[in-house]
Amino acid sequence: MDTNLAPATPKTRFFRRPAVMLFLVLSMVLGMGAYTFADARGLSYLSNDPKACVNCHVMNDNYDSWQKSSHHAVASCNDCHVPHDLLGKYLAKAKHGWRHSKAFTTGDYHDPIQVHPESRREIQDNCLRCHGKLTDAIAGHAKLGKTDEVNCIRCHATVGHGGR
Amino acid sequence: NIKKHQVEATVTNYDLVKVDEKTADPAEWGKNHPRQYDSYKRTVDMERTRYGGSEADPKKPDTTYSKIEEDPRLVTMWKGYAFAVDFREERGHAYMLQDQKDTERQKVVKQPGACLHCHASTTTVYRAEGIKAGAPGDGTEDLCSAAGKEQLMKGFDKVCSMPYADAAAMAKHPVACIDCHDPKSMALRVTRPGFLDGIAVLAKSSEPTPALPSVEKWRKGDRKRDYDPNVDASRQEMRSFVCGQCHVEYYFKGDAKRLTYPWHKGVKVENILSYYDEPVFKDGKPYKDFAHKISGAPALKAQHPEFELWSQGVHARAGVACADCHMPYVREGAMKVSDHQVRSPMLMIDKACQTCHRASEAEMKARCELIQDRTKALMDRALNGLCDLIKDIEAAQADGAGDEELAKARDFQRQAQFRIDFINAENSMGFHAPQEAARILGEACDFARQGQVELAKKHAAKPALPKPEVKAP
Amino acid sequence: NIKKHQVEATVTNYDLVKVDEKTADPAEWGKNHPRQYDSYKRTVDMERTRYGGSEADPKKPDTTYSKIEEDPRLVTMWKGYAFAVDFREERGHAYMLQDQKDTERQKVVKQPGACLHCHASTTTVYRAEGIKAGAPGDGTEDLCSAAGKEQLMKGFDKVCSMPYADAAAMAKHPVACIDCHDPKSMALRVTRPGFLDGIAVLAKSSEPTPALPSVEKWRKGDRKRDYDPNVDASRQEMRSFVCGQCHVEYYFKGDAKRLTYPWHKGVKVENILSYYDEPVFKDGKPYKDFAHKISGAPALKAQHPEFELWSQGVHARAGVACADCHMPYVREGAMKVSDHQVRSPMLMIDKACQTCHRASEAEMKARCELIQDRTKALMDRALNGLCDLIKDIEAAQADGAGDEELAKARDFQRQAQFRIDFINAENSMGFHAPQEAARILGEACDFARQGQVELAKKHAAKPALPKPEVKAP
Ligand code: HEC
Ligand code: HEC
Ligand code: HEC
Ligand code: HEC
Ligand code: HEC
Ligand code: HEC
Ligand code: HEC
Ligand code: HEC
Ligand code: HEC
Ligand code: HEC
Ligand code: HEC
Ligand code: HEC
Ligand code: HEC
Ligand code: HEC
Ligand SMILES: [Ca+2]
Ligand SMILES: [Ca+2]
Repeated sequence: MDTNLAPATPKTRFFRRPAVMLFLVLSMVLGMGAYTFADARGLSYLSNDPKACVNCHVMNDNYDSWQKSSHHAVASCNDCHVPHDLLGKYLAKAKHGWRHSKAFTTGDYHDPIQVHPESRREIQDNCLRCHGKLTDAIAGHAKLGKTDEVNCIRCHATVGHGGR
Repeated sequence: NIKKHQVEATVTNYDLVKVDEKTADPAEWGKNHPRQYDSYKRTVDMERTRYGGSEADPKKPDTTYSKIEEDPRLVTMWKGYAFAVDFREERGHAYMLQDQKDTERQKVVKQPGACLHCHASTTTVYRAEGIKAGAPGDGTEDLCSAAGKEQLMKGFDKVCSMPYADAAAMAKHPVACIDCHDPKSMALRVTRPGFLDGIAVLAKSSEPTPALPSVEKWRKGDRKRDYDPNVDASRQEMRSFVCGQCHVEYYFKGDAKRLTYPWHKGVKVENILSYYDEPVFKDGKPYKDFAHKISGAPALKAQHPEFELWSQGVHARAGVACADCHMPYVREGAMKVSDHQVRSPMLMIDKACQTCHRASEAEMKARCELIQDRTKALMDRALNGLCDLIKDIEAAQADGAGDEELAKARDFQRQAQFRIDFINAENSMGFHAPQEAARILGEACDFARQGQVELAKKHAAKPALPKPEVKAP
Repeated sequence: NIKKHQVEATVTNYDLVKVDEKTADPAEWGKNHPRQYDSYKRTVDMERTRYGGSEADPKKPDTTYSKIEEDPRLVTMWKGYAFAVDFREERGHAYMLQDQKDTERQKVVKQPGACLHCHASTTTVYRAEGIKAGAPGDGTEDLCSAAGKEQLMKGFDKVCSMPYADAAAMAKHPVACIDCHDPKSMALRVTRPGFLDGIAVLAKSSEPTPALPSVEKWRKGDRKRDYDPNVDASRQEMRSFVCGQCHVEYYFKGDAKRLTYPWHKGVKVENILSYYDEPVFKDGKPYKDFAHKISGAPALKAQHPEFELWSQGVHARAGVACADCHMPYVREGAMKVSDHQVRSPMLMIDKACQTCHRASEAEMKARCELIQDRTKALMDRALNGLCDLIKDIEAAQADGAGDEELAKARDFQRQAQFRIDFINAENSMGFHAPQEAARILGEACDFARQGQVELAKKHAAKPALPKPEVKAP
């Protein structure tokens, strides 16, 4: 199995461009997503309250397992699932929101729900945001040589969602 | 508490001394990386587990306990080969050079310099010898440069065919930082010619390698150059490849005693056997390690195929590397570092297993030992069969049976014996690939007993010697 | 669409009709739980996987393909027993009653009513018969009440010893809701006397049961009453126990043909064998299912020991239940419901495996099939050995060897054959416990060949018949 992380750069950077964000937000508001998304309380994606996520029952399992995890007292959904540079944050929320609305409207998504490769990247960045110092020694030296970095959730699969 | 960690964490690696391609001494590297060096030195510690770890031999405290004394069937299996004289439990990396020098196997056979490949820090030794043998450069070049590689390979060839004592005289350290790390970046790298050659021939074979994604990727490319782990492998793969440098089956090829990993057809036991079974000699006979002293069978000896067996297990397929279990991360103050006290994971289940597995320590230990107990029971069964076969061949010989008549039975012995030895020499007692280990031993039972049937049907008019080890079911 | 989901999410179960202890018809229950009922009915679907699933026999489309036609060695193994006449791939629950009636095995042997236990909805049948046989109450009582239990057990005894046709005439449905669910709470429950008895004797044995924590807990208690799954088991255990009601090894005890699960010494293959090997008959002979027609060996037949093999695997130890893989939760509109189309997980890898395993579907399939391929190869090897042994006994008999001379070889056959059959009859081709399956087959190879050696050494003066199946290694 390929346990490597998707490389950080091109795609994520693409979405961080203002023009792209504008496009996404616009299409979200204007497109077919508009009604369904708002109605489905999809805008809760813009909130930081974990309860906002369980506005959608399909997030129930993930919410429950988060509550059973070691992190439920120290990190909520968006601490892990959304980038934390200011621009990136709203861009990602817009993008996730778009993807969410599309998935929810069409009902066409993988069961069980799986993280998208870019979301993995965001999660990883967030692990490092909080634990970067601690893991500097294990992540750091590799950057000089091989470019692929340590994938935290390869070992810590259950930190965000217990009982798996 | 979190605050404190964060402050400490600002100092991670020190850059106190400069290490380069000529710095073999781990103490030097240790100045920059004291935590790793400290744990590296602790490989002198000994502690036994049910099937692993290590412990001193009470009768000979400077060595570990003898496996052939524990199980005399091993002596029967290896009769005629140096292993029947001395074979012990292996222990930490710190001892590798000493234990190789001290083994009685050195006394009964003149060993070649090829042995050194896996028992010492040979990177700088090979390069220096390579330069003496005419390779360009002065040994300061990057190992992966053209000059660096040429030095390494020329030196390797030269050292392989030296007498062991001459080679060993050049070695100063057991496996050291420079053998696994690039001094410039500290990134992992493979420095062992045996593995560089071996993995390249494996890549050329047609055997699928789901546990090694970069090999499969290379196969899909243009194949204009050989597969090179230092170029092609992912970091995660390197966490196993650095161990695969030594923890593998090998033989010495030809008169030059070139160390060779028999992966030309794949790394499964039958791939390796079918490589060894090729009629390489003029008389149409295949390679053998020794002629069995009791039965005359053209026998093979397997050695520590950890890398090969691991690659057949579900851990490997799931991307779990040797270092994940044998060098888990430990928290040292404000940092997480890799535990360089390479040892049995059963001595550190919390770190080695429990990050991935949510079960209790006792449960993880029980799962591991259940796998090992099953393997051991099946190995006992197979060994009984093998010893019975050897006895029957012996009796048939005593009765005057000739080589031609015995050829088939001896081949059955070769087949059964290599399989048993593959799992016996492998050091996880089946844990690295539980079903595969059981499959191999099951086949061994079948071959050993088939050998007996074959003989009995030919020669059984006379009842055989007493057979103490056949048990009624 | 989302609107709909949100509405649906609020209504989970409907309470349209009242179901009670007398409601055998699943259609009635289905009114309250239409989703579960819909999927339950889909067990009529057929789709083949590499080693499982099901498919109609082109030559006989109202049955599935014949396993004895696919592999004639099975006929050799079962010579003298009804299975040599007809043995087919099993299929969905919807067919259980029909397939039991239609099998040719019904024609060659007069089968008892005991057969019905696992091929129909018998809960109400047993209770009604129990009342006729004098048990108190009218069948409306809670099954777990004293009266309910007495009805069930009395009826069970009675039906077991009936002729099959009489018993089957009373059955209206294949396994139905009432056989696994409490009509009041929909909680899972065990309704099968065979399992209630079997798990109680297992609890009394001394064999560790790490996969069944509630059994180990009961053992630590005062043991004043028998272990009772409906009282002691956890919900997660019940998700396997409802399947263990039928997917188990069994035999019919004595003249009353009482259905019995041979778990008195544990559920491992050797525990079961040692139970069967007890000298229960006056002449000191043990139980046998049949006298092998070619060799005269006192043979045993194993049947679908899924529960037993599963319990030896790492999934079971990790608390993974049959229902987790065979009845995974599926999203139905806004709800998650258990898929009642019980079938091969290979037909729904996403739901069956990926909730727990993060690998791709293709990778999960490959992992499963690799395990199965290894098991199959070892089974082929063991079957070859067994057929060779049977041939050798046949030849020895032809040469005039008597029962006493053949006793040992026949016992080897019994031992090897039961082990092969244990894995052959088990329907996951080793997946439920990969290493355990390989271990069992490895032992079978050893026993079969030992039987040959034993014979050859005694009788081999004369060369045996041609042996088409022994292959050189
Ligand atoms: C509109 C209903 C809804 C809400 C509200 C919702 N989710 Fe989701 N979520 C879904 C659906 C449907 C999917 C499956 C989509 C897919 O697989 O592409 C999903 C998938 C995901 C995934 C996996 C796919 C990916 O993007 O990597 C993550 C992570 C996730 N949600 C996080 C969240 C978080 C965090 C929140 C709250 C801030 C949230 N969700 C709120 C419906 C919702
Ligand atoms: C401490 C970090 C962390 C927190 C907090 C967290 N998650 Fe996650 N989440 C993860 C990780 C790690 C994964 C797994 C990614 C993978 O498997 O590759 C994940 C996966 C998911 C998925 C995809 C389904 C799956 O199992 O892969 C969803 C949906 C999701 N999270 C939603 C949520 C919601 C909703 C919350 C808050 C209630 C939340 N997460 C809180 C780290 C976190
Ligand atoms: C919002 C900040 C934050 C994020 C994001 C975060 N963590 Fe943590 N994590 C913490 C804190 C705070 C603790 C508790 C530390 C302590 O007690 O010393 C913690 C504890 C841990 C622990 C130790 C406890 C345990 O569960 O074993 C691990 C491991 C860990 N984090 C890994 C991760 C990984 C992997 C990720 C990304 C998937 C992540 N963390 C994301 C803040 C965070
Ligand atoms: C190969 C497995 C592995 C990987 C990959 C891994 N870790 Fe860990 N991690 C461990 C182990 C083992 C421990 C326990 C160390 C100990 O107990 O001393 C640990 C401990 C931790 C802790 C808790 C330290 C403490 O005791 O307070 C944190 C936080 C953490 N890891 C974060 C991360 C982050 C962030 C990443 C990604 C950069 C990561 N880990 C990658 C294996 C891993
Ligand atoms: C998933 C965990 C895991 C992985 C991955 C793994 N091992 Fe092991 N290894 C074990 C366990 C468990 C044992 C048994 C230890 C014991 O019996 O004390 C073991 C035993 C060993 C031993 C004998 C240790 C002793 O104490 O005598 C060696 C040598 C070894 N492994 C090398 C390797 C190599 C080389 C690799 C990679 C090619 C590897 N292992 C991959 C878990 C692992
Ligand atoms: C391909 C690498 C490799 C080569 C070449 C090699 N060894 Fe080893 N040796 C190992 C490994 C790995 C171990 C530890 C695992 C084990 O003992 O099975 C080991 C263990 C040993 C031990 C300790 C255990 C025992 O067997 O008693 C001795 C002594 C030893 N080797 C001697 C030798 C001698 C002599 C030679 C040359 C004939 C040699 N080795 C060649 C890799 C190698
Ligand atoms: C240069 C060759 C070499 C390399 C590289 C190497 N080993 Fe070893 N290893 C050995 C030898 C030789 C021994 C036996 C030493 C002895 O018995 O004196 C050994 C012993 C061991 C043991 C047994 C320790 C014990 O207590 O019994 C383990 C475990 C082990 N190695 C794992 C690994 C792992 C994991 C890696 C990679 C991270 C690795 N080795 C890399 C040659 C090597
Ligand atoms: C047998 C192989 C081997 C030897 C010898 C070895 N290392 Fe390592 N080392 C590793 C592996 C494997 C890693 C993990 C690297 C990764 O994940 O990329 C590692 C990681 C490191 C790291 C990065 C941080 C960390 O702890 O993960 C440092 C620094 C390091 N080693 C220093 C040393 C020093 C200093 C020595 C000599 C005293 C040494 N190593 C000897 C195999 C080895
Ligand atoms: C980096 C993660 C990781 C580590 C470390 C790890 N495992 Fe595993 N283990 C896995 C994965 C992945 C599987 C495959 C099944 C799965 O997907 O969950 C597995 C499977 C197993 C199995 C069942 C398969 C088999 O080979 O029998 C056992 C038993 C097991 N692990 C024991 C251990 C023990 C004991 C250790 C510590 C010595 C350990 N594992 C360390 C990830 C890990
Ligand atoms: C971890 C998953 C898992 C668990 C738990 C599990 N099974 Fe299975 N089962 C499988 C797989 C995979 C197969 C092979 C299917 C195939 O070859 O198509 C299988 C095959 C079967 C078959 C044959 C199916 C067919 O298609 O012909 C039966 C019957 C069965 N299992 C019953 C059980 C019972 C009863 C239990 C519990 C005692 C159980 N299983 C537990 C995964 C599981
Ligand atoms: C203890 C439970 C149990 C009993 C008693 C039982 N069966 Fe079955 N039967 C099963 C299960 C479970 C299957 C599906 C698994 C399989 O085919 O191996 C099955 C499958 C079958 C099949 C379809 C596959 C095949 O073998 O051709 C037939 C026909 C059958 N049984 C007939 C009978 C007959 C006749 C009897 C009585 C002699 C009987 N059964 C007694 C549980 C039982
Ligand atoms: C009342 C007895 C009974 C119970 C209870 C029962 N089964 Fe079965 N099962 C059977 C019989 C009999 C068959 C074979 C039917 C046939 O071939 O006609 C069967 C067939 C199957 C098959 C094969 C389907 C196929 O396509 O080949 C699977 C899988 C299976 N059962 C799993 C389970 C699981 C999981 C449970 C528990 C949730 C369970 N069974 C409960 C008697 C039972
Ligand atoms: C062979 C056993 C078996 C049969 C027959 C059976 N079920 Fe189930 N059923 C289960 C299992 C196992 C579960 C999961 C229960 C749990 O997790 O506690 C379940 C769960 C349910 C649930 C709870 C919600 C859910 O989907 O998990 C309902 C409602 C249900 N079944 C209805 C029915 C109906 C209606 C029938 C008849 C048409 C039926 N069942 C037949 C085994 C069975
Ligand atoms: C409810 C959780 C769950 C489900 C569902 C599940 N598994 Fe597992 N699986 C595990 C656990 C737990 C282990 C043990 C190793 C570990 O702790 O990760 C494991 C181990 C394995 C292993 C290695 C052990 C062995 O027996 O060889 C394989 C292969 C595997 N699973 C395949 C599958 C397949 C295929 C399916 C679907 C048919 C499946 N699993 C469904 C949880 C699950
Ligand atoms: Ca050791
Ligand atoms: Ca089937």
